[in-house]
Amino acid sequence: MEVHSLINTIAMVVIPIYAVAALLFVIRVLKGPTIPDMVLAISCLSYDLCVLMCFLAIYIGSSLLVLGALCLALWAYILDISVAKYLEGRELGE
Amino acid sequence: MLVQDPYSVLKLAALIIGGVLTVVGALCDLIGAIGLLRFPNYFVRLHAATVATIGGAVYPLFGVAIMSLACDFLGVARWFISAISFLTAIIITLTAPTGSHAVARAAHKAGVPVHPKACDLLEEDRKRGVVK
Amino acid sequence: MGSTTLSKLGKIIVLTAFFFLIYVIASASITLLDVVVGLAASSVVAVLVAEILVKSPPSKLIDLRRWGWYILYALHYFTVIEWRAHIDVIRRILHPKMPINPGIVRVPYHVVTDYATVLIANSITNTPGTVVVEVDESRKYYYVHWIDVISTKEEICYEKISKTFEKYAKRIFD
Amino acid sequence: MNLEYTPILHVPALVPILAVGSAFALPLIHLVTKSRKVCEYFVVTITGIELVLTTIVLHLAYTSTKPIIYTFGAWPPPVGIVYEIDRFSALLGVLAAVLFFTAALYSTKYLEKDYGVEWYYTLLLGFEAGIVGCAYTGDIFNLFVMFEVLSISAYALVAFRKDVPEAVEGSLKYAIVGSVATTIYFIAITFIYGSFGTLNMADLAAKVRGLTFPVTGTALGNVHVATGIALALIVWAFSIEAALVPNHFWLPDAYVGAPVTFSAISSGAAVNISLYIIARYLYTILQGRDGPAAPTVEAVLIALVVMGCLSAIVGSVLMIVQKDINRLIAYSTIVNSGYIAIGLGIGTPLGIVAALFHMINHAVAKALLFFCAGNYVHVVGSRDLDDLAGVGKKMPLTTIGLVVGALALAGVPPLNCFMSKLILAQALFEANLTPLIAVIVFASVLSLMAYLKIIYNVYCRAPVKKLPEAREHPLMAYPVIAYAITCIVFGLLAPILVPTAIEPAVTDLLNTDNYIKAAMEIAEKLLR
Amino acid sequence: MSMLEFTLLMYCYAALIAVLAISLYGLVRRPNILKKIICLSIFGDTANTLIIFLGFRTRNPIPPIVPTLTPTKSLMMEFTRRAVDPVPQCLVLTAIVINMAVLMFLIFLAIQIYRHYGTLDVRKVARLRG
Amino acid sequence: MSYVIVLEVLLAIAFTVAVICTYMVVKERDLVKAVVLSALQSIMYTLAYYLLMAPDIVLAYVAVGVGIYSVVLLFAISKTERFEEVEAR
Amino acid sequence: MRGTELIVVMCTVILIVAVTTAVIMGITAYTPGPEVRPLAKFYLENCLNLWNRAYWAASPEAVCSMLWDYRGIDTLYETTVFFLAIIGGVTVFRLIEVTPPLESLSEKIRRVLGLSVIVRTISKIVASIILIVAVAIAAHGHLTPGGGFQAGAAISVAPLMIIIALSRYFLEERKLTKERMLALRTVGLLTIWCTVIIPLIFALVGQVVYAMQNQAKPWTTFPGFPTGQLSTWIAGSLFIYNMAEFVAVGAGFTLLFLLLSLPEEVFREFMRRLTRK
Repeated sequence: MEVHSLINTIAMVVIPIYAVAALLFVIRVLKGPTIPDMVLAISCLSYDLCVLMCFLAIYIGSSLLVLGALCLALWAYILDISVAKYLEGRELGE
Repeated sequence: MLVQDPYSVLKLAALIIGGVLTVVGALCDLIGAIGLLRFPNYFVRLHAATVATIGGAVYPLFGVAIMSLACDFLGVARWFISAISFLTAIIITLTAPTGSHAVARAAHKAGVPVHPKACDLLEEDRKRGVVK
Repeated sequence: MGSTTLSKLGKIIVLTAFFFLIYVIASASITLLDVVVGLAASSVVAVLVAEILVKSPPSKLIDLRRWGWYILYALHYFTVIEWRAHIDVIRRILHPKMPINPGIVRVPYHVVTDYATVLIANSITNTPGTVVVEVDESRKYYYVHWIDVISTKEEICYEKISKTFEKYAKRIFD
Repeated sequence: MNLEYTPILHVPALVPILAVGSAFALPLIHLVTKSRKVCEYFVVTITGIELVLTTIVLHLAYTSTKPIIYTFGAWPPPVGIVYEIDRFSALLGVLAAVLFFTAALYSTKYLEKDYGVEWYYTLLLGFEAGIVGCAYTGDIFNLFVMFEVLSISAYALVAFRKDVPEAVEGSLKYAIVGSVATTIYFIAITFIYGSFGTLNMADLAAKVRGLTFPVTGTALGNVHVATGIALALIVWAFSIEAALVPNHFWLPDAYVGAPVTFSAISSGAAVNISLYIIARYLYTILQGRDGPAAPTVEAVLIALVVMGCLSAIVGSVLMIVQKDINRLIAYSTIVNSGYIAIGLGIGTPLGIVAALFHMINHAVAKALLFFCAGNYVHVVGSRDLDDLAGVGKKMPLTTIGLVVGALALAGVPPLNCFMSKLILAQALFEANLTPLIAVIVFASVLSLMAYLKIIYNVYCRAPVKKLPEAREHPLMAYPVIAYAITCIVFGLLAPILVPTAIEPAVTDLLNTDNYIKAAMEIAEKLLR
Repeated sequence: MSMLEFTLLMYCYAALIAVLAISLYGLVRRPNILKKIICLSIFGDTANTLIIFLGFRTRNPIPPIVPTLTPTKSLMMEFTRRAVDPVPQCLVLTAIVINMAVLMFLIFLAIQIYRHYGTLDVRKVARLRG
Repeated sequence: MSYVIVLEVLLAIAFTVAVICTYMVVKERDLVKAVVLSALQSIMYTLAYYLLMAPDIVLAYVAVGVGIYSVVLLFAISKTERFEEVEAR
Repeated sequence: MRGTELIVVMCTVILIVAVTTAVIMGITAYTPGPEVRPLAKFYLENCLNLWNRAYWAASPEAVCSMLWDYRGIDTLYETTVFFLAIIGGVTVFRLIEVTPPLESLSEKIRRVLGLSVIVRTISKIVASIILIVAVAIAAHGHLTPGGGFQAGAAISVAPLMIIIALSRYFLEERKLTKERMLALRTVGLLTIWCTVIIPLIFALVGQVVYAMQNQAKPWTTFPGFPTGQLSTWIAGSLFIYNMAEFVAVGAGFTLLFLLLSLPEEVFREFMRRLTRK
């Protein structure tokens, strides 16, 4: 099972780094002086978690988990544009 | 050992390329996060965020896509993980810059401070009435 | 059977193929069920979005030269341009003094179609160090937030920021 | 295999399914026909069919010796969802169906000034499905879902007159409070599933008793801790829904702006269902104060009695000071809900008999009062008692109904609520809680004063301002008359009704053995 | 189960209960209706998370989905040995829809309240007293 | 090697962030910020559902929690008012 | 002010400690352990039990088979809850008839639409990708994670994205109106309802069968819905349920978003007119 052990080794490096980065993003969200800062950090965080999810799927060995990452990546976008439209000061439906 | 036949060589290559991409991407992500914390205002933070999304998410996803192809223990599922990772990477390259642009535009319109700055031509053009 | 109907049909067929590909990737299996449901769904979606998504004639969609340029561009972009920019920004982040000189500059562009405009803009945004803040469609300017403003002159900005992208974008979409 | 299968078994399952199906179809029917009449006929027909079906279920339940079990998707109890209908739930189902049928008839005239009636009827059908489903189900999570069906249609019905600010405000209060309550119930389900590993009521009852059920075996965790937490949460949640006193504040606000049909159904059926659920948990699943979980149940019973007394007193005191007719009757609902809670909290069979009988009587009399109030308000266009002065003379049938209903609810002897209060007093006496009889009498006297205030205002006072020249429409008067007659008949027939109808139902509620056995037989037969 | 694992699980549990408590506090004490609604959504989601958490399993868990349509007996045994509890997931899917439906309706009501009263502060939206 | 410990550590992190988020949501006066913070909360719960091996719920909850809740709340805020009034007590 | 805060914090801490203690007392059941509960084991063993088909749901996905088969009636009513919430929303936002002044109002608003060209273009592409991914999620609901509601929620993000990036008039021009969405939703729900009822047709001719039954059982005489071949595995009625629920939920969400995105000016005008009357 050399492949497996290699993946395990990579995981031991990668997962903590991603977790720490995610925490830093969270700090930015909580600190964020303005709303754009928070939204930016949230979208970074969700892309970060996407990678984490894809990687964990390999690490755990269950492919069925990976679809969540795709959806997260797709939906993170809508928060961006809706907040943008709100900040432009118009009704969201127009 | 891993290397026994051409197939194994390919597998090893995929694992190494994928692993390197993933690890480097993780480092990029961390640096981007640090940048997001260190930089002084929103518009400069955008650049750190780009490092975190493109370097920290797209490249690792490509890496995961390549790496999973070599994971025999996953069975057929490795194609699935690979395909989804690849699709996710493409979607992120499409949506991340668009989202940043949308929020940046709105932020500039809403008057989020641009200091420190060397110049702000957009502000000037807005004042002149050239841009809405 | 006018030429418009024909071109619409062409678009729909091409888009159906494209969507079916995405369907297969997202479901990761090609059984009979997938072929039936996937083809039905992708053709319905293609009919719905054909006129919205593609305004040019379908011949442009299947032009192999354009696809070739696209792949070339993707390779060039993801291997060379990105890393150069990344290293630059990473240096700035990790440098104890944070050497930044940010500002918003004006960058002209000369492409026609929406897709080309978007390609250039997103390429600019995706390279660390430059972000498109506003796009002025009538005067054909991007307003780009640049982390290290060398000069505010339009020609220099164009040279530094978007020249390569525009070269490719013209060949791919225009 | 020789399951006792007859095609008539499908009737119980069909009752809620038919209601939701017609609710699904109604918007489409309206889109196609664009006719208000068609919608009205459709809804009256469907509620009529529902009434017939629930009556069949009642007949089945009273003729069979054990609870009727319907297995959805042919899955036996702990695996799938079952409807487990004993006489108690069948009775409540019929009660609800009667209320809905009359409400549907009444609405055809009552809502003539409103627009967008098709949405109202859709919500009404959903409400019916929710109430009947709650009464019939034998699965605690299905109960949650059905309760949500009930609640969400109730919130929307309250807000039906969305151009009236009070209606929207009442609906918002009700919706926030109600959804907190249902979420708390969901947390209770979490704990129950965590420690018992099952969601079926019969299975739970068996586990509380220490029996082994097929598939799920015995309880997994510490039963006492689990039942303690879960029961506390459940009683909290459903005392909110039943408007018992510390949690009563939403109910008057919700009833003020809502259509009176909603108020009638809600106080007649939705409040009863909430109390029924508490009773089901206390007496069937935890087996009362003699069962294995006695200390927990004892504490909850005391809490119920206390809350009931508080409701009776606070509700009746607040009734007197009201100037709004809907609001006054709404506080009366709190009072009566308090009586029922006292009956359930005594813990003896007689107390539960009193509670069930009072549920039925209260539903009938309260629907009567609300319909009368609706008649007046429909004509005058204001809910203020001063504005209603003198309108009673123009509407004799309605006024007769009002007098009968008010006297019944206040507990005047030959009428129905007097009988149930009598039984309640007897039960209190037998349980050595005689001082509490004073509470009931006190509350009754106070509420009688409040009712007299309505009657005086409506009938005896001279009109303050000119009243419109409108007469009561037959469709609005007949339900009133029918309910008034029912009030009198139930009062007179109480000595017959109680032993033949009420007592068997209560016996079923308390007969956990039978309840477990009915489910266990099927489970053992089908799951090796 | 090691001590570390146990401590972590207990910590998660306490954190969930804390979220429940905080959101309930916000629901009761905050005057703004939309804030109440946000708190309500968090409250419901946390209840959902709690039950999923109770369905977790600490022996190399995998999702409760058989990865193939043609399993062997040993694969099914392995699956049964490792898969997490599907019952809470089914319940939560139902509960998510229900919470979402109620939330949507509440938001519609809140907007309608604003149209009538011009404010979202519950202390000012008080035509009804008692 | 068992991977469950990794899952549990990540789970603990996610729940901690969730607690902080809830506190911030309750404290925050600006409703838009509160909505964004609740979106962060949703993302954390999504991660938690993923780690608790519930892919079905991840799919449902991502769309509902991250996408629909926050956008619909933003719709509501844009139609009403943005700032919560100071508590006068 | 500080005093109340302190009391609240104290209460919270006490609550947390109390519940956690209770959990530790009931330790075998409340915390996640190495074993699942027996009921869960039953579902896990039987959802695709090829060797004993008496209890199977013919679907490898335990969650989906529970949702639509073992505990199917819950899901029917859950959909009802969502349906009623939508009806409630329509009730609260209903207008009598949109008369000409309101039309011209929307014409006036029409001039400034959507976000910048970049967002508009990318939103179109992403929305189309979402549509097709949602269909994939729905069609594989009985095989992989996903299902009716998940896919419906997913597909509803596409119209939401379009409404925000390109304005609601873009949808209305393409005939995605409220009425159509309501009709589509009703059709989806009625399909589900009919699938629940279909087995009862067999009951009319004297067979032993129960509502919402999916597969044949030894104790019933219903032949069961076809499970399909290995290349087209549709798991009995689960596929029908998933697809119908997908249509219904997607249409329902779209209806809600269309309602929410109506310009506020329309309602103000409506209420002005109502008070004038």
